[in-house]
Amino acid sequence: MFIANIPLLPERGCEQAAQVDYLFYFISAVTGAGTALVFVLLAFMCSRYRKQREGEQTPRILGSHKLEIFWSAVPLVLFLVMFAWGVVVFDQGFDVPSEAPEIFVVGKQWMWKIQHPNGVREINEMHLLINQPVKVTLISEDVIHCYGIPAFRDKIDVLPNRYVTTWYQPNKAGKYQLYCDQLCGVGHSQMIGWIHVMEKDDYDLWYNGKRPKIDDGPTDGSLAWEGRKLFLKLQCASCHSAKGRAPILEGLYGSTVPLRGGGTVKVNDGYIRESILLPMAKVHEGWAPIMPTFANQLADKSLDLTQEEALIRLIAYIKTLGPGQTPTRTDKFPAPIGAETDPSKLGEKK
Amino acid sequence: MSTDSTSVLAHHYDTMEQQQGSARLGMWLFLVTEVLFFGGIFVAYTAYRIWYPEAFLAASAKLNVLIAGINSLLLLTSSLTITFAIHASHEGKQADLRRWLLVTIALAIAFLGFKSREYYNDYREHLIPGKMFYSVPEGEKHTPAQEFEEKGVNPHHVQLFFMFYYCMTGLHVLHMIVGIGLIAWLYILAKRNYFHHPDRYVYVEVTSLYWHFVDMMWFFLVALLYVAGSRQHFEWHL
Amino acid sequence: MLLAHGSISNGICKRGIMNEHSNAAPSKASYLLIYLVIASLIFLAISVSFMGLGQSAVFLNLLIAGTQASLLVYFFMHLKTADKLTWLIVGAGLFWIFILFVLLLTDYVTRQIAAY
Amino acid sequence: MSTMSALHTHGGHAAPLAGAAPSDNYLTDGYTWKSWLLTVDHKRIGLLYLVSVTAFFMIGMAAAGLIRYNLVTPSGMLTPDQYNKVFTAHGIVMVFLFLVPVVPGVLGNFLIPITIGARDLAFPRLNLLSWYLYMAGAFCACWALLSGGVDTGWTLYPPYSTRSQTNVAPVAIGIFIAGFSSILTGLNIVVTVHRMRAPGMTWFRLPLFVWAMYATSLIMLLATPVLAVTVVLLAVERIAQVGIFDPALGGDPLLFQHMFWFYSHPAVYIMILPGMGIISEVITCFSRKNIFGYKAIAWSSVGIAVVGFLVWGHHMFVAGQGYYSALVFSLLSMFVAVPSAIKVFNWTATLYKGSISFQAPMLYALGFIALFTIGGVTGLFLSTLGTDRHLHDTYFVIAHFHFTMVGGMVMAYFAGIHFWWPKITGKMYSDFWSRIAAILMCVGFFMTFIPQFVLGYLGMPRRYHAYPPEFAVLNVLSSAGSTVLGLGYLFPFTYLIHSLFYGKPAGDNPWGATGLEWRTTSPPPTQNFHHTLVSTEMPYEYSLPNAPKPTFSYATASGEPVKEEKANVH
Repeated sequence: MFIANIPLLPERGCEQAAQVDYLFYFISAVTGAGTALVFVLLAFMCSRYRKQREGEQTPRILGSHKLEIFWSAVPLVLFLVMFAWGVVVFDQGFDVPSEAPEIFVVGKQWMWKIQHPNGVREINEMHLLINQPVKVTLISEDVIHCYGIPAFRDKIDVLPNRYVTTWYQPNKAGKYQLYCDQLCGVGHSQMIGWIHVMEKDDYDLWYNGKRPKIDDGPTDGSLAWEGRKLFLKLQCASCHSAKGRAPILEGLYGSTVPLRGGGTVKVNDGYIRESILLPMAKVHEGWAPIMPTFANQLADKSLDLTQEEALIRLIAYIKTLGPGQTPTRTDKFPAPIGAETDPSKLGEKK
Repeated sequence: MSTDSTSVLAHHYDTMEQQQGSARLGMWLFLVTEVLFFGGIFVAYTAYRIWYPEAFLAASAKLNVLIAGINSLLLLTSSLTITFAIHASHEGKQADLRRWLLVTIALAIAFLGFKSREYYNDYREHLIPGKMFYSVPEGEKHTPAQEFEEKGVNPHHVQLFFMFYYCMTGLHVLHMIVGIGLIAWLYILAKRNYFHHPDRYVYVEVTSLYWHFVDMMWFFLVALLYVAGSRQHFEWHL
Repeated sequence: MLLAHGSISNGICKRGIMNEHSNAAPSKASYLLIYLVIASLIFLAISVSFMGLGQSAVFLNLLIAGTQASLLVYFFMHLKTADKLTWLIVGAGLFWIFILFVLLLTDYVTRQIAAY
Repeated sequence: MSTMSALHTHGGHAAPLAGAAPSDNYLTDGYTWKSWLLTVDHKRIGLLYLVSVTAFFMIGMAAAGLIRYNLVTPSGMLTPDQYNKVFTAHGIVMVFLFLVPVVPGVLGNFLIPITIGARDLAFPRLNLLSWYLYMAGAFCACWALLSGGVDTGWTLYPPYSTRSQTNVAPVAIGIFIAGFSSILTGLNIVVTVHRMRAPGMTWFRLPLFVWAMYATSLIMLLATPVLAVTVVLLAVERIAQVGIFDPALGGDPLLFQHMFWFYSHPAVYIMILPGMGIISEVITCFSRKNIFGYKAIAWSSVGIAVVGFLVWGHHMFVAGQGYYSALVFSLLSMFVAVPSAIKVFNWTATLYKGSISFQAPMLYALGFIALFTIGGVTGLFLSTLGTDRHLHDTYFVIAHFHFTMVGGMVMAYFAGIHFWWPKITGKMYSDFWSRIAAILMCVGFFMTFIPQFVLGYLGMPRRYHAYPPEFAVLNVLSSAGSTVLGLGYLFPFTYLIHSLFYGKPAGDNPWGATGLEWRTTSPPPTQNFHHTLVSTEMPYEYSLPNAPKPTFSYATASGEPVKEEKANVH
């Protein structure tokens, strides 16, 4: 009765999990057969060729080239099949569907902060809509963490200063465990949480209860909208506008831009983040390297945002910027209270 | 087997060739471990150089190539003199042996003298990763960080270069000091007439292998640290 | 010789396999010649840094340093007259450095192209 | 040459122990502290290692016990901080102070000169220096681990290790110093094997233990320096905070992982290869057969040593390394599994048509093959990209490497110690208790680590102080198994010490083994042999009619060599 409660396989929350399981079964079958063969042979030899009497004469067998080749080649072929199959399964983790909405996850000692594109913020819980593929972009605020969900058979180290991405398409409603798998200090084993995969109705109910309050201006309360607030507060549009001193950011995301000093770079989350924190690292060809760094100036206590959280909002906003959408500084969009309004002082350390 | 030869032969060897061969083989193997030791730091350097080529180039131009050149010559010359020392000991010329060992030590100490001078200059120019990098050196207007920022390179990456500069040259200096110690020990042995038996020349030879290796590593340090940058003009100062 | 099958009749009394280090060492004059070649390479290396080659200077400089190192190993460290085992050791050192560099830098060169 | 290995005096090198009684041996050659602590005799240094690695094994076991004690309940019995420090201590002590030096230090030191017919290692004083460096590094590390501790795990990953407030620096220094000990031991062994072999002892007459130790030494020489420079960089980073591995300042934490695993992956072969060497010796002796496929086993050792350097990136599949690196490392990892498979098949084939007896060394060796096979094949799950993504950093990994390191290496070490104990001490231990211990260890081991495979596939992460309650049953099972395993380890400690005082004299060749070490007295004289030896035949000629016969019988408890054997030796 006690034993019957022991689970032997973790739950499956998505198709990817089944793919990993099939590969696991294959390797188990092959290695199980190999191990069984060795064990049976050992047992057979040990019983059949037990010493019968002292001074027994044994045949002088030195080896066999044919056998050596046989038992090198056969395992090698099987191992290579495992490798190839493993690559196929592994690759699925890279094929993010382009239409998948992006969820940001910020890890810190010792919690997971999950940020939905619609503006919902969660801690140590991630609510997902069934059958909806989502792209998950992760970053750490301090040391290396690891975002592991056994039910999705997925795991990814979360590094400081760098975005990593994975994606899931859950296909079974349920509540699945989330772990931090990389030692990150005293609270390592407390850095756990839950993934809730919900049917459409349940999800909507949950989401409507969580929808952020809309205070000022026309807004949908989304992550991008919060990014827009920051964009205005930080005066980004002073330079990044049609007549500005810096490249316009409309439609920039996903494009490839030429770099000063040769080379190109694809504009993705990582590049935008780097350009805000280290503007000199990869300068757009044709523009002077005049942008000051915004490192250590993004955290906003009044909005309860850390630097990483502010960055993902800015990125979410820049991603959505279409032609003609760059805000101009008019009375309609006044600089928020407390913002620096003199462009020459922008980016200075306070 | 002469009595003379058995007295220099350790108890667990059969022949002098075996003993000498073991000493040589041991040193060669040790040098392979040294290659991997320096290789580890070289590969770290290379990884960051691939990522931050501009910063490394700009930082390299700040190093004193004149001192590096003089030091290269000093070290190369010491490699030559220790080779002469092997010949002297192999031919049983003990006075020559002592003289060449002394010359080698003198050249090595001169190298360290120039190197200290260079470190001192770096210190005065605040080319040291950390807080000093962000403070204004005496007689200057800008901090090193500002200076590099004006050139359009990230001061963090420049500091990484300087970290490698200190680690690599520091390890090299450490190897030099060990080498000087070994050669000084040979000199003391020579004074005590240890090398009266020419077969013992192998210890001079084995030490010279180590010394040449230290020399060799220096050439790679020059290539990666000192002359890797583009210099606009000659700044000959010590 | 490495991995030689020692036969009983031949060299039975010799323990281990001796290296073939030759005592016919090169003369002082030939050392001086090598010394001058390496010294002139030092001048070449320093002048390269004034040629304005930018990022490609390092390849030329590594080539020069490699030449200097090879001359040192071959002549000053007597690899020229050393036995095969010593050559094998030098080769092993180079091979392992090659492994370290190639496999580690594979990551640094390709991580931008594809990684999580 | 149809006769047995000829033994004869030779030229001017005859018996240096002129006038010494036959009972004189390396153990009786001086009784002062100085005669032990300043000895340059490789056998005595081997015993110095034996005592010290046993002490560190005890410390590591105590830490392991605390780990399993903590995991008895889902909420943990220790505090999280204590737990982090305990498993770090377990890892560092077991890896750097036990597994790496154990066989090279103890059996390598004792046996390599004797098995190749030399009077000592090539550099006896360097050998003593190795032991002192090892002790210095060990004390440095142990002091740091016991006074305050380190909470980073033995892998010391930055940026956590550069921010941790615990004693990371002294541990790094300890590892650095112990690393040099390892380098010097490796260097000594390689030079010895090249230069000190007895006349006629060609490469393909070397015992497979020597081949394995040679391959191990190559790894020690080529991998350890990279670890040394890595911990130097880590120490610099901790002191100066300049961003070598700190991404906030432009560094890359993955660079540390690359450099660390460049050493630490080959290091697992430093740990397992000597064990494989021991098994080749024991299996042949107790099945009275020539080894099956001598050259295949010898070259697979070298193959493992080389290919083992090409696969370190499989520790970093989900760590954020480039996709193409992951592909290359996964592919290469498949190749390193082949030489290990070759060895297992060859050992199994060696038993074919043998005359197998089951004394303790053989039981340990069979246990090794069984456990190592499981440990080896489970590695395939981790080198396959698709499955590693799920299994990485879970208990599956813990179970896998304990099967190879503990089930494999520690069993092999015990096989070796039991096999050569009569040679080292001249005494025979209890037959009954040694067999019981071998069986107990196997049972305890299975109980401890099989549940961990299941836990791992269920997703339980490693280094968790507390865990969800549904994992409780398997964890309790594992902790229960670990007490059986721990009890098993206490047995040899007891009966081996007992045998020192009360054991029957074992005789020179109790197992009837081939190999030069069995042709000298037990314990051997300080100079190892009374005469210079000449090797004239392949090792493991157990099937020839004139092969040595076992001389020790537990029934009569007599270790006196039979007449003709005695005549041959003296």
